[in-house]
Amino acid sequence: MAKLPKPEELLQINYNPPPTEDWMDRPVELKQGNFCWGAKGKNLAAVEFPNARDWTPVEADWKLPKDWEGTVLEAMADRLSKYRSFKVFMDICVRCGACADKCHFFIGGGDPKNMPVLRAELMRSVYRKYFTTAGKYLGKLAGARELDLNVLKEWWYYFYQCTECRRCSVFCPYGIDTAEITLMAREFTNLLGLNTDWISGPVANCYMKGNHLGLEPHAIMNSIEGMIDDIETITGIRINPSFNRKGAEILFVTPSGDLFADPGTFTAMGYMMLFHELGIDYTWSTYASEGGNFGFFTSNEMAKRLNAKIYAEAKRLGVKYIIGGECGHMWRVLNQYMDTWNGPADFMEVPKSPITGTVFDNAASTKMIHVTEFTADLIKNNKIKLDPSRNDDLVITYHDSCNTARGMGLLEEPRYIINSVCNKFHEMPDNTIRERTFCCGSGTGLNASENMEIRMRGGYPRANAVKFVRDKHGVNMLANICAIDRATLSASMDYWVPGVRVTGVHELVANALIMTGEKERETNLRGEPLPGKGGNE
Amino acid sequence: MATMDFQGKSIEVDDDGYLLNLDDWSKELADHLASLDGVTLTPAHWEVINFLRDYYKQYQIAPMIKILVKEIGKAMGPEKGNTKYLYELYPGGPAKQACKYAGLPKPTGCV
Amino acid sequence: MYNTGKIIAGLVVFFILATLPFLLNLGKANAKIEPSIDTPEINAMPKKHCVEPKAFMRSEHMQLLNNWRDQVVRNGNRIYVGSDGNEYPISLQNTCMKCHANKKKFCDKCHNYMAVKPYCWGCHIAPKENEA
Amino acid sequence: MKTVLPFIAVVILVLLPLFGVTVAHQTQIFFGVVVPYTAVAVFVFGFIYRILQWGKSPVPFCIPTTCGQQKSLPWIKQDKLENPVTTMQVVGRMLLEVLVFRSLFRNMKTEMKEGKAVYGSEKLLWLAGLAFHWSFLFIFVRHYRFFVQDVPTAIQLMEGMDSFFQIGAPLFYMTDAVILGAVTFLLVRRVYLPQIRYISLAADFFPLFLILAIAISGILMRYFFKTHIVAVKQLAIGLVSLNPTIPEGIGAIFYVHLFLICVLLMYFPFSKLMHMGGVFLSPTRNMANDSRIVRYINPWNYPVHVHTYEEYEDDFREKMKKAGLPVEKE
Repeated sequence: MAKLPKPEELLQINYNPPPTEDWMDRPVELKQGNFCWGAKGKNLAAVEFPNARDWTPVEADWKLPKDWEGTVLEAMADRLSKYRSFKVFMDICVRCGACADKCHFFIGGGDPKNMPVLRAELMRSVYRKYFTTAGKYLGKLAGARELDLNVLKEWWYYFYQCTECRRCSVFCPYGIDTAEITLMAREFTNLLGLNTDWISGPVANCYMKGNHLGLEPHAIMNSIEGMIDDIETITGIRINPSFNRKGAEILFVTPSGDLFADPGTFTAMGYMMLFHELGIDYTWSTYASEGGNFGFFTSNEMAKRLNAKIYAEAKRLGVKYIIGGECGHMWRVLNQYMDTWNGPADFMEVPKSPITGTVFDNAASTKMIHVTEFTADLIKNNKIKLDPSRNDDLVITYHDSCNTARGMGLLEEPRYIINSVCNKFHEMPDNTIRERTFCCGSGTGLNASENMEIRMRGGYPRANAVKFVRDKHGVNMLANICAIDRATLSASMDYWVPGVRVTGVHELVANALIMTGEKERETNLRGEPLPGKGGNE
Repeated sequence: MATMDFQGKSIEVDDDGYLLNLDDWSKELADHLASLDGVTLTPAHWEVINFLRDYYKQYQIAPMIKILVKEIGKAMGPEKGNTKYLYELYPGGPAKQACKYAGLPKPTGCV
Repeated sequence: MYNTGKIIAGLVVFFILATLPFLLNLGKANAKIEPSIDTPEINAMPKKHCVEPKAFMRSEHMQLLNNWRDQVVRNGNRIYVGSDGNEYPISLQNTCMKCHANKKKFCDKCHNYMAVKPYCWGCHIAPKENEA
Repeated sequence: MKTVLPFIAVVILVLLPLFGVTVAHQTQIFFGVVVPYTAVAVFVFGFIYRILQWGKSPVPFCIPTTCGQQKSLPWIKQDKLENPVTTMQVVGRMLLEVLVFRSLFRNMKTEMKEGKAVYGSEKLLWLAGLAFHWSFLFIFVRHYRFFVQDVPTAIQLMEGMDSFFQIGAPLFYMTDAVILGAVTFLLVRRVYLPQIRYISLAADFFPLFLILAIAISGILMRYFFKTHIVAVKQLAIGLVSLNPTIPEGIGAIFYVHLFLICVLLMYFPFSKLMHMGGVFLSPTRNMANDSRIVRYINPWNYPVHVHTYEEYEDDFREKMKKAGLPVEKE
């Protein structure tokens, strides 16, 4: 595995590409630390994907199927006829360059092919060659080039270096969204068996076992029991969540990262403590035990196949509606795709909070609400007792996840909650939050360990903004509502901004939550002394 | 995919050197894998490896560190039930390093 | 979904805007524009001539007039020497409009056609024409 | 290459009519009648064809890029223009986008300063873009005085505004200076800024050179190499009333100007200039963020192979029972 350079070394960045070079003449170079290992054959076979075999990206031979060029071009024609976004975005870019320095990978790395416009040109150049007259005859002069193995490798390298965060699309005068192009590139590569291990493994797991981590039903129970023990130690209250229970009012779905990795587990404890305190009638499912969707990083069809479980399980259990946990791309999918793929969800009812009576008209069709919408409503209606001073050892800033910010617009709900459960909150600079938020650097299945260099580079802009508020306000905790954020920002904070830790919003809620009949709490959910309790002021 | 030669047998490993097939594992192989990293396995190391293998057999997944810490603490006494102790044994991270010697696949963490 | 209705509506709007010049001229004849030099003063001239040749006057008269104004108002120079060597008094009313007494049939003819509004008459008094 | 070739191409396009009408008078029919009709036809039908081609592909998913607070709880203020849920709100968002380039207004510049990335204000591209497009539109509409016999008051008013300062004779148009300045800026930027030069194609330089040549030829014609303007209007009216004539006395400069415009019209539908139509079809901007409120339909949605609960339970029944989970089949 490539050794990760020191932060100072990584920051030797030049944003100016070579003055006389033509980007088409620069051959792709697969740099260690900047790509993930190739997909394993067994994981591709598990979901009936073509060309399932083990392969190694650095080897010259990618073991491609015969006439792979034909396969790609045929798929390209097909997707052009199915996605107006793809077709229009292939044609209307004027290369104004507004997007160029908006990508976190470009800001943290300076590789010119990480400018969103150029990433898209990697695809457009091939499109022009085979789908436009000018490109066919004028070739390179018209910005066209033939599809060959080098181009394919370049696609694979750079389209698995795009986290589909959509930040470029915010600044584009035509709204060109590189994510739409990356989605297509990933469709094409998956037709040739060219996925990454880190994506195809979770996809196979999720398909067969219900969640990305591959937690089998009893492993989920075991993990949650561990959390319940911890909750009892901290609060003196034994809670008793239910699983796969028919007739429950609400199905709760969260990313499986919350079930099995710190600090996500503290967020999961937070949900359970809140739901217990409210006494709501909800159930977990071990079958639909994944809110996230690595299929979305693979192909539209795979995403739909994985997502289908949520409605299917809601129907089987007969719930009235669904609450979804804190996760980023999960909510892009739930907000913009789920109902279209697997709806209509007419067997459920419009979500209505059993505590406040608030009807969530904004989820009238999907029947699925975000847990921060649910909790913000509770707090607004004074339905829970909170002691924000329990979070007084924390100086908090909030990171908007790309997908909830730019694929949904969930901006105020989490902020309202944080401000209600904590006393010390500071925003990062305006250019780096809300719709302009920076990706954690590891979305879309890039959160492996063999590609740490590109992850840290991509995470740099976010970390840079955190560093600003750490130095200015003493921020020591980065709150977010995304499972991938919780896992990957921890690594990126350790690397760039040591001393800042990462938390989910509902961990903060549960720390501040005064539960009926609880003992006097000595520690927070992480087992650390509460402010004023351990002399660690 | 890479392979590794051990006792005249070719064993399949992944890009990071983790075994692809759990059945290829043997105690000698564990010792060999550790020696590649310059580590000599002591009984304390073996406690962890054995626990990992048992856990994996039951749940088809490597435990998260929290569970590992708790279980080691339960089995070997509270003085060993902490992250510090495990990191002293496995400086490369108990999850990653110990799983490798135990013949488990590379742990996934959060996805 | 296809948004067929919206696209068609948009294209209809586009088509109308793009072909508006054609639509506005449907069935209209192309009017012939010829400024009249039929005035008593001009008819009385033995050899009809202006201060400069016709082609020059046609395209450059606005600059010439602008220049004349500056000469008189700023430099006090009231004599213009034409390219033919003759001297002419610089005066809109006494030189130009003496011959071209028919503003409506001379000046206005092209100006109206081209939608040009010279600001001569902001200061000068337009000639009173005997005939309409 | 990508800069020089488009430049040479435009020079050739200038020389063609210049020599054409100077050397052989008869080519006036070609440059004054045949080419303009062809150009307008190619433009209008080419444009419609391209839009229909795009329209043939459906929008399968509701994918607006949301740039503000969603509509959720009644006490949280929705950002209606940046995160619309109704058609009117979408129209508002699109108007902002099309009329004042809302997204480009957000632009900023990233630099490495003292070992960290900083984001500075960068409004020049927005300003130049806005100046270019608006002056182009203004100039375009202003030209209607050549195409209608009784020029409407609105057009006359526009012209009055444009020449408000009454400088020189013929009166100087402000938009002439603005478009020259803006196009020059856009051109210089492409050559001078390393990032922009790197991403630029010949197809980015060609329209800039072409538009610059159109503007310059127009300005030369109005202020310097004058032509018989009444005859020009006669020709124009002849064309648009489908009764073409070639009046006497029109200078070559006019044919240069006209020919370049015709080239632009014909080039338009097959180039990036189609962003004019494309911006209206961009799904990230023209859709309401209402996919949780009403079900969005994908016309090619098809059934997929899923791993059902029954299959799942078959795989894990014993483990589920042991862990105390309810099962459907014992």
